[in-house]
Amino acid sequence: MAALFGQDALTDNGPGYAFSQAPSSAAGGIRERSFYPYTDNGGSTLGIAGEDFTILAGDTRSTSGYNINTRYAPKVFKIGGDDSEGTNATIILSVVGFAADGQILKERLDTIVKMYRYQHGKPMSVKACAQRLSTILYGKRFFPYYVHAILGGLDEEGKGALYSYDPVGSYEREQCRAGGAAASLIMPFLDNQVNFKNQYVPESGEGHALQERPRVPLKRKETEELVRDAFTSAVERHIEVGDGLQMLVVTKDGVEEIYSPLKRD
Amino acid sequence: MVRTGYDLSNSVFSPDGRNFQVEYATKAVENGGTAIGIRCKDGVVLAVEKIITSKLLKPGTNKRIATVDKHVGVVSSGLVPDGRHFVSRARDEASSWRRFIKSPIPTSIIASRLGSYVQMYTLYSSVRPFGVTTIIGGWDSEEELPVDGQVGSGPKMGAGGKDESLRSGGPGLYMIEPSGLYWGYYGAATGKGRQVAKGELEKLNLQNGTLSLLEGVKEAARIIYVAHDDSKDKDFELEMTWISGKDGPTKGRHEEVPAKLREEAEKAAKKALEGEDEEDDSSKGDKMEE
Amino acid sequence: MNHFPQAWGRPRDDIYGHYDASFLQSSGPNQHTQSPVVTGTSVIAVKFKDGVVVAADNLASYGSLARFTDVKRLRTFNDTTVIGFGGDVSDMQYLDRVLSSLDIKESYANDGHHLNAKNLHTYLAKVLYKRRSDFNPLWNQLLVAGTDDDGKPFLSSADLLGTTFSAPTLATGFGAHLAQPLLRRIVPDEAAVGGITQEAAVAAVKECMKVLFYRDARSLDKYSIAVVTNEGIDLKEDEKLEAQSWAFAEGIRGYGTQVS
Amino acid sequence: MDMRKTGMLNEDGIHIDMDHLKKGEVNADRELRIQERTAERPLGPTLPIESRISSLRSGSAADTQAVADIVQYNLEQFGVEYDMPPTTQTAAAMFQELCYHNKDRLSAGMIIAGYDPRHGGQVYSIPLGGSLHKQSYAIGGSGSTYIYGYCDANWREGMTEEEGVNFVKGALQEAIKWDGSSGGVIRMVVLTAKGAVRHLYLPDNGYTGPGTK
Amino acid sequence: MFRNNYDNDSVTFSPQGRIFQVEYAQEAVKQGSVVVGLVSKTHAVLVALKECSSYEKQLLYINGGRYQGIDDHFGIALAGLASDARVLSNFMKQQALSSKLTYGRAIPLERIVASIGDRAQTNTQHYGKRPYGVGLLIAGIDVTGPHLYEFQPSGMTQEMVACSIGARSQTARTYLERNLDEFANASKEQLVQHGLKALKNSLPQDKELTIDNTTVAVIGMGKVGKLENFKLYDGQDVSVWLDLDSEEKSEDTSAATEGAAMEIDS
Repeated sequence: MAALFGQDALTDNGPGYAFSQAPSSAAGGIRERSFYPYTDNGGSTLGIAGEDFTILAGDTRSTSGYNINTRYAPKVFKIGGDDSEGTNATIILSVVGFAADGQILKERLDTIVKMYRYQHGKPMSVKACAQRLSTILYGKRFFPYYVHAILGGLDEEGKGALYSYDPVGSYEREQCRAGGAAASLIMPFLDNQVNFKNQYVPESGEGHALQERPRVPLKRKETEELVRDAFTSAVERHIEVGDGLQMLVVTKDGVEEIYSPLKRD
Repeated sequence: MVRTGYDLSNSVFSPDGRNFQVEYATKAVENGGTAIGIRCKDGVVLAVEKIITSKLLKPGTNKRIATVDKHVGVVSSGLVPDGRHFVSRARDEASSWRRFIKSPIPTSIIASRLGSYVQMYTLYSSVRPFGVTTIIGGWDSEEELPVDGQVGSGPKMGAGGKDESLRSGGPGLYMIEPSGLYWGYYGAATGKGRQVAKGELEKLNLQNGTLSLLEGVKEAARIIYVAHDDSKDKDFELEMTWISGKDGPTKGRHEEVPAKLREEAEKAAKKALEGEDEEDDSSKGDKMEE
Repeated sequence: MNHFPQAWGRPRDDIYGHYDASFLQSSGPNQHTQSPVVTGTSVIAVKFKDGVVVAADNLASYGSLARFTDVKRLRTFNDTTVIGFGGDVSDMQYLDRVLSSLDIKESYANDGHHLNAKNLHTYLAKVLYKRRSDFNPLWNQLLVAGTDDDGKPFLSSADLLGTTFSAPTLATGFGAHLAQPLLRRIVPDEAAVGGITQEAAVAAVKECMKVLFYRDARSLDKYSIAVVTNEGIDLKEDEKLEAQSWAFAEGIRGYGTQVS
Repeated sequence: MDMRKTGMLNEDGIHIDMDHLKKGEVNADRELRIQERTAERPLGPTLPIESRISSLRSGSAADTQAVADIVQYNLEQFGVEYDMPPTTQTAAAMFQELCYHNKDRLSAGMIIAGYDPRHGGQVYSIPLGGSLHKQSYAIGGSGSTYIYGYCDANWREGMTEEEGVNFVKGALQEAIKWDGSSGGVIRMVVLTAKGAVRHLYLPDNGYTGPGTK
Repeated sequence: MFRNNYDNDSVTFSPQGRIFQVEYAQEAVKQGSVVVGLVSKTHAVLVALKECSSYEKQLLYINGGRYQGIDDHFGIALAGLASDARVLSNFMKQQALSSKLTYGRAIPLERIVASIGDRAQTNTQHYGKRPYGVGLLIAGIDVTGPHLYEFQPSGMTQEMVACSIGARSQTARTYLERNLDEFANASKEQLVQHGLKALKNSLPQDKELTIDNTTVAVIGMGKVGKLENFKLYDGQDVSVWLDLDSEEKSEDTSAATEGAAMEIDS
């Protein structure tokens, strides 16, 4: 052992890590060679489906631990379309969690949607794309893409469609969904503001007689405001969220991108 | 002419010990544009006559001389796609050498490897021989090369105990035939005009090692022009590459001869030809101009 | 990313709790994962209006031993791109060979196409991600600097997990803690890049190298610095830190005989 | 030497190689490598790979021997196939390839030193992870930690053979003195154009002899 | 004896050094209906006759119409065995995709063309394989500008200024050769017209180009380094080009020549 110097000095004084840090030493007992292939790059995403539009939004901060990697790392992407910029795309995807997996997942889905067009001569529907995304994720069931994905588009009837996924491909069409670091902060807010949870018609009665406030489809303008509010609040309460807000809005006219700054503290 | 059937398959000898398929492959080479290589004292020149088979071809493109690693050039005459196959094998050889030895492959070794490869295509009935004869020119570095990827540099004044009188590296020129046969050359020529070209190369007395690279470029251009039979063939384009040592113009890399220099050489070549042809009718000279 | 390349890619106990590694086979075939042994510390880089400045010191450490003091950790590609390597030196050398063979392959076509910094970064990120997915990571964090398809300054990072991000200023290792805040003060965002001259960028980077040498015990006062622009690369590999000042030590009172 | 849980032999010792030069002595510029080891084993850690290339090994004896054997075989093949002697670089490249690609299975720190007329004397160091470093001199093994300072302070560019030998001897004496895991005799081999010359120095006479005999 | 024994496979040279199987494969290209390709300094154009000969199911594969999206920078047209073309096309698609994913760059045209050339060569040197029975024109734009390549069953690939392959393509080539000097500075419209004229030349006397039998594909360099993506004009869409052609004819048959003359003046 001495032949290789005191390797243990390497991490004697750092934070604790889950694995022994000593490099495999000369015949020095059992060699620990574990490697954790994931990290969490923070950030948060949010999707809301409207009557004739779908919004996907994400902050643009990328972190590792307490470090900010960059203040501009997009989390929402166009899928498919004519070229690498996604011109004429009709489907959007947001990914949050382990950014490298997210990037690869996005590229895979994008390629598949483009190949679909190449082979079938027509664009892929959101519904088909949603199922395909689930299959991709489950395909790596035992070495998952560590991401929370949300897929958005318009369905056959032109209504806003939103699908959210767990890392191994379980998915569901929903009205709204928040993902990532501040999901637990944003989701209750959405429940209340989008689905009017815990809102009741005043004076409608007591106990079971109390009537829930009826749901009304959100207008695009107010939905955008809702998204902005959700992120402004999340930024206050979560250190991994901030810097910028990127929104992609799908309507029958295509995909529109909106960027607005968030606090950088 | 009676053929006996021994020439119908590769890897079959005829009763008098010939492998006809290899000989036929050589015929394919004999129809190709002339290619030559000249080993000069300070570098190697490769040149090829590209017959313009159609006016629709884009001029200045469709390169026929390829680079292998950075220091080796390959030109072939015969079936062009076969030449490409040959080059891609050469590149594989060079990169596998890099992988194991972590340095550029010496010209002599790549020639030997490729000679074996071409020879293998004469051994089996399931393949046909290469329809190309290939000229390989390279420059083995005279410098002390680091191991690829190494860091650090040793003593500032360099290593001790070197034999300063030792000369290492330098130019190499080889030619591989469809049979797999290869030799090292001072000057090599193949393709349609090889006989004329060989005659011209011999006149240069290359074995004396006095011809410089720049002179080599001029000579190469001239020889291609001399070897071109313009009574039979259409116009041609001249493509030339060269390789010099670290003090020369290409710094050990195989590169295309700069356009300006090539044009100069071509002009000189045409002039030399005209001089020769003075007694002939002058129509030939006019034809060159177009 | 922090000061300990050995810790890169590992979950921190204080955040995730102790990781239960029992499901990861600890024996059997196909065990690749190693740990970095000979390592380089920070690489720092900043964009300016015409290009990017990158720097890294010339030290390769062996644990806490300053073992090799002439290790150049900046590598050029194509005269258009500089790659700075932090982390394991043997993996850096491997990537160096990979890049050399890529360079050779690219030059074969001789068709006027060249890989720029952006292309190269995409490629390297793919290599790194592939290796992490094979559980055989290349234990490095790289900064790739140069220009993009439009000739604008390009700077991006890729690490052993395949994570990539791009910013006007970047720093790996200890530099992420010490240099990054200093650099961000000068170039807070992409819009500020246009107002930064080469001189200002070089001065900022040199200042950061000095701060890193003061505070990072596994750094060296000899370093390499490269300026990459559309005109080419100016790489200096044997720079010395200038105008250090340790005189403040005189004023420090603390232990032992100095308590007064 | 001791047996570890893994069943691998572990070898201790220190190695110094130096690539050094000097002017003035005909043909005497050379590359030097020395090694020292505990006296109980009949052979030193110095293994001749090719006639004028040697490797020094630290770490697991079994691992390093296996690696050295493979490289030696490959170098012989190289010589036969291409009809030219391999250079020190070739040997270093082969060692590095093996050490790097098998880093998780080997515990081998190597020093490669060699002389060939074209490149002169050269020293390469391949530490644990399999990186390759060209150096003026290389030290390794348990005792080496104690002599980083000595070597840095005493190494000079362009030493003569004699100065070189003394440098190495001096460094090793310090290592033997301070490292509890180093000791015994000093073995040394000097590689020059003239070939490989082995030296031996004993503690009996304060490491002054018998030298080359 | 008319037949010879050297034409049974692609691994046998004839005494003259020819490989008949490869030459026969070239004949298959001539069975296909004609396609024409040409480039200017800014555009690359493919025009083709749609009426499929018995050989072809699909005449024009354009990586911009049906193959839209991933290789937005080039397309191909074929003459000969469409199924062979599909194999090559899929291969190119993969190569183009992989270039985008691996390097984030549109694959340089010369390299992708060389890669199918190399593939085709292998089929001419090994027993049990046959040469591809298809010729391709590959047209597109990369950072070095517009390009047109011809691919032959032998594995030969060549960069051309203009080219035509398929049945009676010789007459089209003759037209192209005669007007060669006008292509470089031609506008998009002029270039397509040249293509259509060349195409028409290869038609039998009694035939005309119509929206039912003609397809046109254009790719151009847009403004500020942006591509005008590969666009396929089929059916009714072709009429813009055909109308252009007939208009010009009615006005002045020598308009193209004049245009060229003017450019020389400037």
